[in-house]
Amino acid sequence: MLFKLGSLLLHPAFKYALIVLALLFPLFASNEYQVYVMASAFVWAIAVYGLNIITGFCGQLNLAHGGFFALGAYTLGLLSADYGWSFWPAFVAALLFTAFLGFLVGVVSLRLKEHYFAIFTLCVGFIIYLLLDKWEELTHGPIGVRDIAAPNGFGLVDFTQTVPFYYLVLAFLVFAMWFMGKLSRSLLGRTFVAIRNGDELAQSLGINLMRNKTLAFVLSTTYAGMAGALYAGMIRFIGPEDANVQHTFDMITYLLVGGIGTISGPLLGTVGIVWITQSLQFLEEYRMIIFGPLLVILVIFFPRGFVGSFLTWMHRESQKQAAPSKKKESRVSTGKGVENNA
Amino acid sequence: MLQLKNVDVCYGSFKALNNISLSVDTGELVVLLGANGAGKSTLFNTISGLNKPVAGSIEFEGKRIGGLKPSAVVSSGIVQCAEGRKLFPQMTVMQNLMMGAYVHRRDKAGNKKYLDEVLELYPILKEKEHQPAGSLSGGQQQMVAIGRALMSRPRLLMLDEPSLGLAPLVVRQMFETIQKINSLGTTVLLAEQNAFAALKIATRAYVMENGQLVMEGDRETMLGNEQVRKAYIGA
Amino acid sequence: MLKIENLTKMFGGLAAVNDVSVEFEANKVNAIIGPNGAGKSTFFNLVAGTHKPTSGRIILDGEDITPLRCDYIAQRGVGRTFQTTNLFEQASVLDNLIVGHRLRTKSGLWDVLINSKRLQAEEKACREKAREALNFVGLSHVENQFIADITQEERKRVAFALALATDPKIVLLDEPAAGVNPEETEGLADLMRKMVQHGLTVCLIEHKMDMIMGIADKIMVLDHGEKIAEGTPKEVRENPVVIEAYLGSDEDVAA
Amino acid sequence: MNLFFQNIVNGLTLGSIYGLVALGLTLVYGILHIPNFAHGALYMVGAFMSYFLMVDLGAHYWVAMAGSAVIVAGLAVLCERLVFHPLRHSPPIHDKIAAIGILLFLEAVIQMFWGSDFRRMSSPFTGIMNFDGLIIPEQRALIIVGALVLVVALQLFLRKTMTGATIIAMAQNREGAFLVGIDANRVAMMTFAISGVLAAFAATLYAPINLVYPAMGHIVIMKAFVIIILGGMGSIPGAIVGGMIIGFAEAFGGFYISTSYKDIIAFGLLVLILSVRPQGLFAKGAH
Amino acid sequence: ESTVNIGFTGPLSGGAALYGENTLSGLRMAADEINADGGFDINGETYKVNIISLDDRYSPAQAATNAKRLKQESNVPAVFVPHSGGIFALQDFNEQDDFLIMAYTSVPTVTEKGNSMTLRIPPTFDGYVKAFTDYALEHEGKKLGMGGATHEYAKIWSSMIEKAWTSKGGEVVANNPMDYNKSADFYTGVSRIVASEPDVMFVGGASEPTGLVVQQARQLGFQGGFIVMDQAKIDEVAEVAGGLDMMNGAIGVVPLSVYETDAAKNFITRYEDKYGKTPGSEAAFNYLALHGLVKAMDMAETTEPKKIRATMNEAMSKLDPSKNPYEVTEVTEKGGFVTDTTLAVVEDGKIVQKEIENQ
Ligand SMILES: Nc1ncnc2c1ncn2[C@@H]1O[C@H](COP(=O)(O)OP(=O)(O)OP(=O)(O)O)[C@@H](O)[C@H]1O
Ligand SMILES: Nc1ncnc2c1ncn2[C@@H]1O[C@H](COP(=O)(O)OP(=O)(O)OP(=O)(O)O)[C@@H](O)[C@H]1O
Ligand SMILES: [Mg+2]
Ligand SMILES: [Mg+2]
Repeated sequence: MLFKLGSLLLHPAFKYALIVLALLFPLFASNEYQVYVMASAFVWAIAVYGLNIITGFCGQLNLAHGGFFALGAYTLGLLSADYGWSFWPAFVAALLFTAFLGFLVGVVSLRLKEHYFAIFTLCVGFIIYLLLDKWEELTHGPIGVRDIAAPNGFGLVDFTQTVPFYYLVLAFLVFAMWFMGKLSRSLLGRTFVAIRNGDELAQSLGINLMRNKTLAFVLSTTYAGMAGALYAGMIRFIGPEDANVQHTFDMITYLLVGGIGTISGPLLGTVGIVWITQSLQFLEEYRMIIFGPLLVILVIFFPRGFVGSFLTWMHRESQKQAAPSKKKESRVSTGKGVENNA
Repeated sequence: MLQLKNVDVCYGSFKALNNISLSVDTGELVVLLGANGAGKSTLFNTISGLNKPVAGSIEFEGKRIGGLKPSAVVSSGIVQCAEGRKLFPQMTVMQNLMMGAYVHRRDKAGNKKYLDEVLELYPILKEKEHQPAGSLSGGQQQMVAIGRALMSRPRLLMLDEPSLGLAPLVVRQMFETIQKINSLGTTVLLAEQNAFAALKIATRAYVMENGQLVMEGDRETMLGNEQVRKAYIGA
Repeated sequence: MLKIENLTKMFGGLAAVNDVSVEFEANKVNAIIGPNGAGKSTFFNLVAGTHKPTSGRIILDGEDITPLRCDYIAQRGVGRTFQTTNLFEQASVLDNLIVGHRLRTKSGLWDVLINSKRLQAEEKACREKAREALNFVGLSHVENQFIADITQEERKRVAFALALATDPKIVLLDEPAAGVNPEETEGLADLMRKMVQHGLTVCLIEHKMDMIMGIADKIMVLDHGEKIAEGTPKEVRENPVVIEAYLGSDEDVAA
Repeated sequence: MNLFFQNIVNGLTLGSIYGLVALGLTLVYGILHIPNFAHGALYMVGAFMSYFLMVDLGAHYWVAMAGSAVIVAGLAVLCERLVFHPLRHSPPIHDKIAAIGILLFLEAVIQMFWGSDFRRMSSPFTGIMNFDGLIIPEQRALIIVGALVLVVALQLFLRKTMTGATIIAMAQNREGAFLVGIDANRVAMMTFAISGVLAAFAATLYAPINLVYPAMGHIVIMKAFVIIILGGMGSIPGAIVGGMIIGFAEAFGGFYISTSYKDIIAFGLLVLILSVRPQGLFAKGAH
Repeated sequence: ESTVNIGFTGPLSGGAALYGENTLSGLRMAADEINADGGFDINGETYKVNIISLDDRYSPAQAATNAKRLKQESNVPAVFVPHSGGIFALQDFNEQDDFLIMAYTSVPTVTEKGNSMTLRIPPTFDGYVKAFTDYALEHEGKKLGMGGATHEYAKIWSSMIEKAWTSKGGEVVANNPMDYNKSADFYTGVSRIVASEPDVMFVGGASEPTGLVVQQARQLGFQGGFIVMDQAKIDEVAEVAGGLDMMNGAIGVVPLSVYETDAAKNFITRYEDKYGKTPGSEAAFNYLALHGLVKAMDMAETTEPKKIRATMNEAMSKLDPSKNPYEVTEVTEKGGFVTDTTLAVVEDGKIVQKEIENQ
């Protein structure tokens, strides 16, 4: 029964149903605030998809992700506020810049392994924060950037309004997910997964480690940059705190709770946790007393995240249904146990 | 001395041991044969307390030890020399051996005596005593592992595939010392893939398949059994 | 086929491989034996490019591959397995294998983005190659199972299949039969014979003498990084130096 | 010239504190392979406990320090039992997230009881030593001496006692430790307890010249991570030397270059060193 | 009986939580007082005040989300925000979404950009800058060492001080801002400033770290005076620094506790009764702002934000003095509250209020 329900969720039509649901959401939503929260959750989800590429697929825990998110936001913010660029050219510039910087950082950091890579990137993220905070001539320092351009709708729509902006973000999210799905099934995605399983083995299969890892890293920072740029267009005020390491940890939490390395996990995790935090607001300063342990419990009991646990379960069930029981045959006897009397 | 009755062990939903009943008497050298994944290591780990049985009982010298902590099992006299040696690679050979005496750490004089015995068994270890264990050759590491297990003063020594990955020459020495240890009074339970060599020194043997014991017999019966010869010894 | 000239590898002061010269013929099973720590695995690592030799040359089919990085060497046709193979536990056997043929494909990010013809063709090719390799090692029936759910011996075969999917000319197998029982060992030996029949060259490290003696065309014996003997199984078995260093005199136990 | 020595003293003070915090972190990492992001929260709780014992219950400084050490050790053990122990077979990323959960929780709880005010805790050592213009407040001297004593004591404990040896054994091979009859749970708890004690000592030593507030652990823990990477994860001398490197880089960089860039100097240093030596300064070979 | 909801978004957890809580405490106190008095009336109907507070951890984006929520779900006419990042983020849509921003920041730009629905509660700090520099130049000396904090607010302050100082013939001998909120230690930064032998040091961030900076400056042998940025309160600074004796020669805003007015004294007593601690200016300013806001609703007979804004000036001028500890008398065109600039100096271990000499 449950299995049937599960297969329904895995049915290809289900994702179209989800898209339709997302399209209709602003109509269901009881107010604009809910649409606004959903739009911001989508923005974060895009960044989390980037993290999924480098961490979920390629197995490198990148703790500079929040930094790249902020770089995307700052590129767009500074170009539009200080240099008068309009949104879309600045948006493209933000993508290019985060990709380029991702390339530079990747080339240096990806030589490191495991925890060393993680902490190294943690420091890179912190350096990005410090630079945004201290390099006042360029970034306005702690004062932040105001008057950021909103996405221009070319006279057709007004993206400063919440609902149109929601659809804009949704479009980007669908694109991000679509690409991620394609990637994961493609040879390139499989190459990334092979690297996650072990450098040595991957190399013995003729995979160029540095090139592939760097590509995954650049892709992930570009996703982060895209999300950051959208974020800047949404809030239209950014400050160095947007590069706070906390954001990276938040994104990892979303990823882990949803299901690392899965296609729908990042979205589910992000939207889920964003709403949980919103609904715990009534607890005010005490909400972390609930949220902290909740996080621990999720990690202990759903280590592969909701989507990952679900997929494993489904696979097991389908194997059971396909081949009810596959007895291994015995080598020496006819399979009955020893009549032990000792 | 050791008695298992109807023991079941599960990894999640997978039943790795199914209704295992087995016994080892004092002074015996019992061999456990079985293919990869048959459950030999699981059985050893269960006796050692690293895995918890979901059903059945394990008794050692009349005391129930099923479900005890590994440290308590070691104190009670069952010591395992596990697959893959599990040495402390940066500690010296001597430190490794002394860690083996951990449960008897208060009895300094006794430990000295056992240490001398081990070094007599493996004189090469005396030469290497100040080298980090990780720098030794595979065979020497295996000696340290067995020596360390002996330092825990086992009455029952369990050896899990001690010949794994060792050169034939070293393998032969290994079996010789196992026989020697046994003849000096330690009961031995030995899991092996190298069935012929193992059976040659065994008192008795069990065959394990897919988590079940499927055959039992003394050395001659086993060596004479056609199916055993075919499956575990080779042509 | 594979020609090694004066190969040496130093780890600090230790010569793990010391001035070894040897030639492996195509379409043969070439075995390497030797005591623990003799430098066998290191030798493989040098051939496969995982380590760079301190001195000496490695020549594959007339081409000097010594300076190449290991992924290029794999592309030149050197496949290998490891003593322990890390596969992705939570994915199916087939999914694990598809990437094996990746090195023979070209599609990149752009192909993914536009879903190019080339990508589709190559994905199909990889999938077919994976099935072919799986079929070759006799595991077609487990193609959809998770790696976590298959047996140890099946894993070894999957590891073989993965190496085969790279379309190698020569495969380096590091102790493939370690911890495998005699019957299954025989099965693996058959598989190696089959590889040779299909035109592959096999290089093999093993401690299981009965197997080695049964399938090897040529054996090289290493001890302390040096080549101490080389020849047919019969020659090696009777070589007093080898008996002294490795086999021991009692044939019973070695068998 | 005096300024130069003054900066050496500053570097030593900072390095001692960073080193002490990093020591607990590196110990837990080296033995249990857990990068404990919640360690900074333990440090913070340590400061609050001392504050509570001294200011609210009127205990003497040393008594407060000991009390705080006991409480934080207990808390660390609790974290091990309830969170890290169940996660011992999970991939490392899970530990990190769970640790963040602990951190959020502890901060919120402390804030519930004490609010988020900056608090001030004084010690009996308020004097100032003046060596011909070189100024060393007593508390700062105490920090340097205290760190030295603790490091030596820890080394002696690990090298000379059987209990210490079990900890080292566990670090090198967990299952091997089981096999010789070491109670792994006890060792894990003990390791966490020691890391808690070190955090509490560091916090109590430092609190009198700083402020006590719920977010006080953030920057310290970031630096501690930099330090253990720099020193090689799991290396005890590495933690101390790493601490000193960062302490001195901050003192001299802050003085001769710019205070607002001193953090960039510390983190930039790490990036530089790791680019050249990917394993850190003291790593014992690759795993 | 009806309720009017008033919104608050500020840091209630994380590093700046104390600041957020202090702000909120002033609002809560005012709301309690209003409700205890039976509320206020709009067209004959009695209204009570209900504060809805949301945590934003100092994040502008979260502040924006919170404001949307407050407006949509609780229909608040006004949202109190105590940080300029959040204020800037809200100014993006508050006119469109129709709510007032009650901005607690003295950053002048929040009202200069012409947002018609923003009220700035504290005075901008230009007045202080001038008064403090004049006094210090006259009484302490010409050499200034700058050791302010690095957050946005302190940055703006510092640059204005520096400009004022040099334009009046003073000399800046060291400029070494320090991160007051995150630094582990100030010794290095302070010794660098002391080494340049200034006559006066510019310090200031939150009061407590400022206290540490002052204490360490004295330990390192600095004898001169301090210009204390208005975020820090001299009395609180002194508590950490080790007493007012450490602060001789310090110039800063008059702490609430030194205000001689009945209103201020009265407010302090009530606040201490309620919360068991001395109020800071963030509590006092927000307290009076809420009273003013409610007064404006009362007078305009509506909760419509635009009309409240239009009545605000009049409401403040008529506000009961006991509810107005800082004696705000007026609200400018642009939305700034007007108070007298004050100046206090520590002399012989006492805080002395000084008249500001007109130029
Ligand atoms: N920790 C574990 N979790 C899940 N399954 C396990 C675990 N350990 C072992 N198994 C499974 O239990 C079965 C028995 O394994 P075990 O290691 O006991 O076999 P073995 O006879 O010792 O084999 P080998 O000869 O390889 O040592 C195998 O199918 C194995 O995959
Ligand atoms: N990366 C390394 N760094 C330093 N020394 C190494 C390294 N790899 C191998 N060695 C040393 O080189 C020698 C040869 O090791 P190798 O692994 O090649 O032996 P082997 O012949 O494969 O042994 P076995 O049969 O036990 O697998 C050993 O002494 C080993 O300690
Ligand atoms: Mg086993
Ligand atoms: Mg090897």
